Amino acid sequence: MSNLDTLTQKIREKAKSLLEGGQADVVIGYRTGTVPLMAAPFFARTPQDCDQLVWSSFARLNLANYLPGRTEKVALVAKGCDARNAVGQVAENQYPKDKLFILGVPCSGQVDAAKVAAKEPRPIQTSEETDDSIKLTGPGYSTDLKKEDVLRRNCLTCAHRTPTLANELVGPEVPSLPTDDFSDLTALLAKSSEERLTYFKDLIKDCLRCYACRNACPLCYCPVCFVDETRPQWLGKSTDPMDTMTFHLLRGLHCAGRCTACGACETACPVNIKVREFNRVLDKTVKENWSYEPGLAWDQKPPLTVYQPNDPADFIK
Amino acid sequence: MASKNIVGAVMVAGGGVAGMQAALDLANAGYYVYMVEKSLAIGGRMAQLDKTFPTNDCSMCIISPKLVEVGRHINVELLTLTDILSVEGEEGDFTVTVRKNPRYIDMSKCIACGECTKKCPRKLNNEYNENLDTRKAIYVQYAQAVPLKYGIDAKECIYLTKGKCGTCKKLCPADAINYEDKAEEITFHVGSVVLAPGFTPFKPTVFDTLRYNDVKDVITALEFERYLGATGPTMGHVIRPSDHQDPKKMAFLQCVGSREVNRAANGYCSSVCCMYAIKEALIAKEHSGGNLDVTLFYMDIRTFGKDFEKYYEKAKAAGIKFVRSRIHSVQPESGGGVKLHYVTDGGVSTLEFFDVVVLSHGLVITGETKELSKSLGLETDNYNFAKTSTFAPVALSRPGFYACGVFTGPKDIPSSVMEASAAAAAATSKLTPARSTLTKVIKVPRPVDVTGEPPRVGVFICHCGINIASVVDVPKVVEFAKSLPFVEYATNTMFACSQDSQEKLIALIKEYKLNRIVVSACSPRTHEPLFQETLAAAGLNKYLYEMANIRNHDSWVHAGHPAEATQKAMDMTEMAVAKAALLVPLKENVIDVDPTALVIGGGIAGLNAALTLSRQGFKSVIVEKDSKIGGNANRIFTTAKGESVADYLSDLKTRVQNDSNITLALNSHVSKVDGYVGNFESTLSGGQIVKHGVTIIATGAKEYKPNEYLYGENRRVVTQLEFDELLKADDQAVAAAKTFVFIQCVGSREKERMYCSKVCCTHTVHTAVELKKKNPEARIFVLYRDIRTYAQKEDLYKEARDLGVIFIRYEPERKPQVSQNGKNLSVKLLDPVSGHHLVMEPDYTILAAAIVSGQEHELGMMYKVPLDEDGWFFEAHQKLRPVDFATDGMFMAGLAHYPKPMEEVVAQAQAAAARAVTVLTQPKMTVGGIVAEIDQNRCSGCGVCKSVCPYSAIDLDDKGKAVVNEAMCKGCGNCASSCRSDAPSLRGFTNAGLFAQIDAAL
Amino acid sequence: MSEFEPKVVAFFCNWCTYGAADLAGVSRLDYPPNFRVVRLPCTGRLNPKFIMEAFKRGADGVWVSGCHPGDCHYIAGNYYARRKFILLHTLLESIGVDPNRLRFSWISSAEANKFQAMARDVIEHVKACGPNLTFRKAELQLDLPEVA
Amino acid sequence: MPEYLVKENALADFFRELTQDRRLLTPQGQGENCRLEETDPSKVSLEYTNTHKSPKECFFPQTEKLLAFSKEADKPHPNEYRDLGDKAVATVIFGLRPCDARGLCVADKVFQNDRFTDPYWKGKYEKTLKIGLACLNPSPQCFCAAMGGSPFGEAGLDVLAYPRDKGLGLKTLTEAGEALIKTTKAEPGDLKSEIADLEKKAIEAQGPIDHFVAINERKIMELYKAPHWPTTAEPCLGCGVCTFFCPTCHCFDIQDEANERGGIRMRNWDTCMSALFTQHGSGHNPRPSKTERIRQRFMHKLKYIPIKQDGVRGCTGCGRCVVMCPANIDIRSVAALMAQTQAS
Repeated sequence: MSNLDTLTQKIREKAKSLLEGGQADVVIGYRTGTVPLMAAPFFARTPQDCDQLVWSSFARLNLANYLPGRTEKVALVAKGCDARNAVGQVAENQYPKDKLFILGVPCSGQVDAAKVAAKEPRPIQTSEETDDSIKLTGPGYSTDLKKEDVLRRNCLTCAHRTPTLANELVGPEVPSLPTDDFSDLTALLAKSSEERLTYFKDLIKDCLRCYACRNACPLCYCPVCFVDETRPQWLGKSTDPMDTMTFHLLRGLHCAGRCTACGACETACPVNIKVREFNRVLDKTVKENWSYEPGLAWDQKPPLTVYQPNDPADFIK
Repeated sequence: MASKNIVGAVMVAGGGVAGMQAALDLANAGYYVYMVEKSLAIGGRMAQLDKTFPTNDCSMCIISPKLVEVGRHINVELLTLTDILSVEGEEGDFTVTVRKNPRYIDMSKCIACGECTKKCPRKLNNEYNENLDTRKAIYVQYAQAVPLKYGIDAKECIYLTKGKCGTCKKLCPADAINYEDKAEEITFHVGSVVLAPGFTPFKPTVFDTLRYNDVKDVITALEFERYLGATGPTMGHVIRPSDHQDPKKMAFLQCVGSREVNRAANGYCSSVCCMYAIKEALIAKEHSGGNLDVTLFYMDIRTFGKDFEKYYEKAKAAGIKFVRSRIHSVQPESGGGVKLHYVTDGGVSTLEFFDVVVLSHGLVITGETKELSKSLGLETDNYNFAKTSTFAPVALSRPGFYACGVFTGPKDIPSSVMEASAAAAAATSKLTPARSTLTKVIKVPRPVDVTGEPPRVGVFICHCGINIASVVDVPKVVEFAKSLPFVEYATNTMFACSQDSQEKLIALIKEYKLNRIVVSACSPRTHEPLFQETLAAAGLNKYLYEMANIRNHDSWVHAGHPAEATQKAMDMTEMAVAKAALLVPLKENVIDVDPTALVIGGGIAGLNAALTLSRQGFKSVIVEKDSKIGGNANRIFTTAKGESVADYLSDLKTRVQNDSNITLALNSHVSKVDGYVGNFESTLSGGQIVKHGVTIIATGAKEYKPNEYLYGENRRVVTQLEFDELLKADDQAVAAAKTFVFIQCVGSREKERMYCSKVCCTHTVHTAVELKKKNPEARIFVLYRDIRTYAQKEDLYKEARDLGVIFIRYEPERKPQVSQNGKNLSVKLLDPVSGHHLVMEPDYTILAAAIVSGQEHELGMMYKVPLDEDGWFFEAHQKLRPVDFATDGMFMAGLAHYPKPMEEVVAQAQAAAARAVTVLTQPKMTVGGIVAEIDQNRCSGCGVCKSVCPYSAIDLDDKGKAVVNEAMCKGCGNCASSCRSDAPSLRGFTNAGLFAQIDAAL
Repeated sequence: MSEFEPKVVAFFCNWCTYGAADLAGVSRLDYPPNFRVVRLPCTGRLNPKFIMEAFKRGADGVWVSGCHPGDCHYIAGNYYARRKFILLHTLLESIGVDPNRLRFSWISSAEANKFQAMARDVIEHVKACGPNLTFRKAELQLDLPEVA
Repeated sequence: MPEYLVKENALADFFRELTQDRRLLTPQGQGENCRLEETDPSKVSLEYTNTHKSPKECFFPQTEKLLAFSKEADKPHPNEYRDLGDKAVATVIFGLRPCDARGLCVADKVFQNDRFTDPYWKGKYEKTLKIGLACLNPSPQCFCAAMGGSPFGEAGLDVLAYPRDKGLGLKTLTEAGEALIKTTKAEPGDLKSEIADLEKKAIEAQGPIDHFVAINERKIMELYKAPHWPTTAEPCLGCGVCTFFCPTCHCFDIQDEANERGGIRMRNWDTCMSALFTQHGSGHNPRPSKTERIRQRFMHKLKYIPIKQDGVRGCTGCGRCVVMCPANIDIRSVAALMAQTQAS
């Protein structure tokens, strides 16, 4: 049995016992998608439902996104990043810790559909995976891809692949990867201002302002988002590039110090914008200035809610 | 007191920081205050300081709000240029006669535009800058002076001395000059008097060896302070005075005119010089970009206050050199700078060059004050400081007279402020029946409700004489203003702030039904309250007001660019109108105040606080976790002045127990807290619920239990308190003992407790003196790091030495070694001066154990008040609010704040009570105005606003949504900028309003 | 061609830098007339959105100034603000906004000279950047059809 | 209408000929990145599943300025809103998939009908000739046939083309289409039976999806209270990607932007997946939760539009929402649930 199958089985068993034992009212996990390369969010409320739960490398969405405002007791099938966001949401009072059961899944990384499409542009009918490869079939063809070649960027620099604060892990820990060293950003920052501005403007030129990135983000639970504000209207509603830029900058700022690099935003983006570039600039700043990583402890204080009298800020004259 | 007539007014003499604090506390407690100041303006010495230690706060920044508050307080009558002539009568009803000297300026007319001073031909030394630059004969004391009114120096004015000139009168656009002004005598009645005459810095002219008189590069610390000041003669640039070059090396010489009984005849320690010298050294280093070498020559470093020791450590880490040596002589060098001749600790005679030498001169009582004390019949000590007792630290020898600040002894700003509040409490302890009999209340008509009306903005553009109009094309701005959306009426005015303009404004508001007012004139910092009062008088909510600062920020700084300045004035007016159109009337709500205090801690601090409150007519509940009251004082023998603590304490206990206003809850602690200022509800461990308006935390501290020097192993190694208990019990073994070794700094000034416990040196020296007096044959050794007998306590140190107590210094790296051989104790020490090992065989070794905090973190959490890293409760502001917490209605006193001797504990307790009275005295409190509010529909309950609120004014309600406690909110807006979904909004500074301003700016 | 005169929006806290500007006025310290001041109670009130709005609306520069660390009238407002500034400053600089367009300073109410020097410095540097053409919303195109 | 052939070697000329008096938009780029662009007619892609975005943006751009006013006195009619006018230019689009062409027909009925004509849509729609490109190998996520269309569907098109021996087969469908092809050197040929064979094969490749048919299109409220709406909505992120990419979604929001010089009025795409879409000024929201919004979307596509448009569904089976939805809310599965509910 492959490791994935084992994890799937463990998730189902545990989910059933949690529901039966009354420790959870709902298990939020993934089911097999109706399209290839997709594991869809799934809400299991009965032991029978649990048979639909699966684990795969297509579980890209961050399920912590479904916690805020929920009144039921939730068991959350969580990757390292999902678990960290769940911890963050507890810290931010979005979900009570005593109702939460984190069913941690040590994660070996999630597949980037765009990377797959780049390697196999033909229409894909089915996708089947083993522990380290993906078999794709389509009208008149079949292709095998090595999983490591098509993982998402953020999964390649994930230092917390095994959930840190899970109530229970469904499998053995997976080794952590070296964390994002931001070397590409450092190289980008070495370029001229003009080049950088061009880079970032190009990055978002296709943005539709659909806000899927926001909606997929577990940090974005505000009852009213600044983009929807009318008095004052922070942002124009058109596709004006500066309004679009402002959206991405402020979205980044709002996530600063809270982002776990789960990549849900990029997964959700229908036009494949690397929206996390903005977050990464800030992640880098947060890390360099305050050595802070979110979601690693229940009582962590996000960097914008605290200060040090000697916070470094040489640019302030 | 037999007197029938009690006057509800108090005179405060001296407008420095102590006087100001006393005046405000008095006025806010329901007493009318006559504030008498001999100079043109209040502010005192603090106005001259650049930064304040140990926080390096900008001095002017922190006092200017106080200056403005005093200047504008309806119940503080400011009498500047005034001398006290006599005070007759007795406590409760004094008749004061003062002489008000002529200013030669009509204060009601002067708009402080400064036209007069620009053209005044008479230049003379500027005292504000320690005579390092010049001022004119018509002048303001300093730019932020209150009252901001010019005055003429009669002795220097050419017109007043020679009858010619008159330039200022010709130039004054407000016709405010009155050369005919005359001195007048004024008589008024007060119930008591608070004296805060302050000090003058010691003039080092008597020390010819220091060469202050003839060498330019030898300067005083206050002169150096002015060099450091942004408003000083070099605008903060550190220079070598002889040639204005950047100095490379500087020296500070400590104890100039202090701890010196020969020429200066000032035996006392000035208490503040070590700290200010370190501060100046640090700031100087900062100003010179680090290329400055600073050495401080000292006898003992006395960094005994809260966070002072850390400051000292910081200075050492910053590379400031500390050399323990008294300077032998100063030799000027031909190319500038001087050579200092000194002998190091090791006995090496050294000659070292310095570009600048700063003399850390002490604080001295002025001759005028000495005369005043004499004429008022007040007892003073050898040094002219007022005599007080440990247990009544702000009461003077003549009943009805109280003092604060340096008058009772050299001290720093927070101690002065603390004493000022204490003096306010003490000075009114017998005036309670007359409270609120003489104070005035502003009566305003009920504002008309403009909710829902479209904005009708009235715009008033001020000429300010020629101050604005000579640069800005005012009529053009008026025409422009008329074209702006929602502007109903726009006009110009010669002086918007003048009485007649204010009346016109009221009339126009009514005539045109104006519901928003914009005044384009000067700074809202100075004038907004005035116009807001006018709005209120016109029946308009005072928050429907916005100001454009087209004078300070425009005409005065763009005089050479009239076209651009006019455009800027138009833009600024447009911005103000844009914001004004979105202003809404702000409600101020009234909440009840429960006139009861909860005092936590039944030690000296708590008992005094409760008694002080009782004398003011307020009830309190004292919560004491022990089974008896008195706290640490139960163990102390005598005070440094020799007073018996036991006697005092038993009197205190009786008074408390017999006081019907005081309820004692022994064996109790607070277990739960709800509410906020005015309406606290605390549950005690016994289940009793106390409703109270204010809380005073006086939980005290503990003596550290040493884990060295054989403490706990040999019963003749004892702590100070234990030794006091032996003395109290008249212990026979102690009486028979011949040799005593005192070891100082046990547990203090060490890595885990980087603070000085403040009281131990004095305690030791006092005990040593007492032992010596009892038994002159006793051999007493004091092993110390620095002796810190600050202020007049220095006399004790001298006395001890005179009596033959041996003081031996040790280095923290080479602590004394205490060993025992059988019953015999042996103390071994390397004397850093002689280099010899000394061995003592004491009968008793007395350890000056540190004072450690009670680490009352739980209490802090319950009342939402912070503790610092050493566990001391953390005050709202280390300089100016030493007994307040940032959270309203919360105060502290005693050792919970920081170690301190008993007189300071008593003063702080009285101060806390005085501060509490300012809350309790109001039956209802007004809250609201510019405070935050939460739109709960937008609130996700994430709590970021709660985390960033500096005043703990935000909480999450039972639905998990944020709510603002208007009684605690100060209107900083931190919540509004931190919330991602804009749920909090700061009234008066809403997103929409600021957004409109930004848009109008572009 | 006349020299480029930049438009700079300044955000000052009421207690320190606004006071310094007042004092600069009292002391008649001249500086360029290019900026327009938005008075805030505290730099802690400054929402990064305000800065974005200024740029969006075409500001050539933004200047934020408040109390020195430790001097905050509201105890810690500027400490919290500083953290936001660190993020905003880095973010805007990283995406290619010339750091000379967004300036931060601490100026106490006594530092009129520093205020003057800083005001000059800010304007000088924004001038050197030239007009803000790249980090703003395009002017509304009001190319109305001619009506016969 | 007749058929024509364009041989491989004549293809480049054919596209050049199409640009004679008009702008030509053609599919550019492969796979997901394919979009209709004016760029380079020599690089027309014939190997794409479908264009990334639906072609509705050619007629109904995401942001479209409608009116403007100026406050400046020297401009004509200061302070009055003026129509920015019909700026449409003659265009031919090559490469509309039949599903998208059907989608345009649905939207066209919204923008042009007997009660109302939207001038901005109308101008562009009327000035554009549409050449479809039939699907020989429909994607596994396509289901046009199930929605009443066909990989060779002709609705909304002037010409239907299909790849043929690295060239094209063409079938003109309208007078205008016929006239357009006449301006090219396309050779006449009889392709009727070939087209019929290819269409049959393509439809078979899609496989049957019966449950759409089963949804009763006439009883409007019948599925309104169906029990599956909350569970269907549960994973929805509310992002609206489904609507942005849908060829028939046509909702917009009107906005003004103004400054001291003047202002413009524009319309922007809106999405019923956003709570703000139905938020009233009072704060009341008739579709307060995802459940109501999800229900609206599917009911609109599969019931309300068919009722208004004579049985034509609001979904054309292009499959974009199926592929794009980050939460995998698949209209095929939802339709199955709707059919189930109806049956029970």
